[in-house]
Amino acid sequence: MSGMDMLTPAEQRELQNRMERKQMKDFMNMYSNLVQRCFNDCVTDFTSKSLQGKEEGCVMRCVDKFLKSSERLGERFQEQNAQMAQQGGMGMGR
Amino acid sequence: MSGMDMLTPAEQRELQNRMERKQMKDFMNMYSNLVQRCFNDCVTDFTSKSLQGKEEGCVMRCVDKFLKSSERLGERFQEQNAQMAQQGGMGMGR
Amino acid sequence: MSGMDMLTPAEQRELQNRMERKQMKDFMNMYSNLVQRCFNDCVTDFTSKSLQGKEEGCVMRCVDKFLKSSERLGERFQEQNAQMAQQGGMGMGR
Amino acid sequence: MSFLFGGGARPQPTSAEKIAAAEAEIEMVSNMYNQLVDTCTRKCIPPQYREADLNKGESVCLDRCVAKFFEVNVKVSEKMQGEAAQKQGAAGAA
Amino acid sequence: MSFLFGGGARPQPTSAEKIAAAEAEIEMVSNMYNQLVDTCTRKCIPPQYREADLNKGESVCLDRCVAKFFEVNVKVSEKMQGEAAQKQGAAGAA
Amino acid sequence: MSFLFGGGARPQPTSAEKIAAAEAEIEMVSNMYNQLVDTCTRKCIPPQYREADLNKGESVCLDRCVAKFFEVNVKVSEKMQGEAAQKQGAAGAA
Repeated sequence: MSGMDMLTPAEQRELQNRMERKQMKDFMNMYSNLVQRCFNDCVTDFTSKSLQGKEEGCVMRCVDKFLKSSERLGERFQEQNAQMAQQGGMGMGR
Repeated sequence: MSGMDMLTPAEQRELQNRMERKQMKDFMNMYSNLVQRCFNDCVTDFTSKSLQGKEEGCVMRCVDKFLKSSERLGERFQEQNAQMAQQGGMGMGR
Repeated sequence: MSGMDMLTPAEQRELQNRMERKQMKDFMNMYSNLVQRCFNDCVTDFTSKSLQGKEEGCVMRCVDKFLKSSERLGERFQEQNAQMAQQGGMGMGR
Repeated sequence: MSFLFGGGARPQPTSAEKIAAAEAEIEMVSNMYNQLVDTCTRKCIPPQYREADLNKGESVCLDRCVAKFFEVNVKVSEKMQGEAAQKQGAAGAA
Repeated sequence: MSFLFGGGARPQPTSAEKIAAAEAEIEMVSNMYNQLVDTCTRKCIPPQYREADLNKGESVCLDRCVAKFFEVNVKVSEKMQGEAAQKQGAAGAA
Repeated sequence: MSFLFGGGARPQPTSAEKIAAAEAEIEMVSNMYNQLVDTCTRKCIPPQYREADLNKGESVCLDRCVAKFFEVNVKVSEKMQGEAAQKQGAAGAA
């Protein structure tokens, strides 16, 4: 069904190496998006230079909620993806 | 006028290969920006899990309009670019 | 303290080459973000095709302010980074 | 993600081409997931973060958002493939 | 895009350097086009999508937006080159 | 940026791995700086640009924004490392 079926073991190893680098990069992107979003939504007071208790609480809940949300979205994404592959034939080539 | 004039045929081939990969990537980026924008602007109701007729119509018009808009912008962009090159001498180096 | 201490001179040269390409790319990204932001904030009238005096003034001040702001943020960033490194031991690995 | 653009089977691809194709496929799934996370959290998670857990309403909204996001992707990709086919047909007939 | 930053002619670049330079030039034009599309569609196309075609007002707005976007690019690049030249002059005199 | 994720010392990395690790570290600092610029200018610089210089209020806001941005990064990274450690502990015990 996918282009990956046709790879030799050596090709699969090379692909896996690249994917590991990609995962590292994806994790860093996820992390920095998370920080940026929670900072943006929770830190709005610049009359002092240290984080207020209220802001810190908001950031912590924001991180928790975002991670849970990503996890749930990941599960649904995989379900939908699998369902699509099974139905097949939505795209052009089949 | 451009750095490309000085390339040998072999260098041009290598550049062309890279450009083909870039085009593929650009197309994918364009596609996913298009989906994201039209989804964002048209899908606002999450009381049901399937797309409403009104939403689908909006998405289709959004895609049409965005493609026509990109095409027009591409034409104007090339005209301006050509005009700039002709006038020359706006930048530092010439 | 950092992974860079362990590089041989040849490895450092290779890293430096990559960093120079990265700097070029970073500069271009900075430039285009700057243009996009100042255009967005200052150019709002599309009843004529040439830049109004008021818009041009706004763009010039926007560029100035953004460059000064980035410079100041860069200084503070380096101070904080140095302070973090000194305190050490915030992360997991130490 | 082959349901999106189909897989134009080319005869005898080289090893580098096969790896690049598999990489592009993974890249595309991963881009789509990242956009889904970005879009659906903005649609379903209000930026106040009063609680660390997803509540019932947020969870249901996320699930529906995924379903609708896939549906929009399918519609848009069908539309674009239809238009590409039409253009190719017209070009072939000319 | 050589009108933006001029072309500092270096003597005898290697093949890899020439390709990289040509690639960077193309990359820059393509980035600028992508930003133009992003910016001008947001400025000129209201997010309701009542019709699939561009109407007269939208078309004219897009054309003017391109003209102004180029003008802003020229102004900003002139300003930054002026400042870079000034700094270099000051450094040379010191 | 080693304060963020710690440095898991692996024995005898190859030359390519060492360069990649150093590159990733630099990439991460640079990403964080870019996000800081983006976030803090939006928080502290109003989009009217009445003057080219940073005024007192803007300057102070930028300084505080950097301090808070680092604090949030430390808190978030501690939280994520804590959770990762907990998961690993649970996995080890199972």
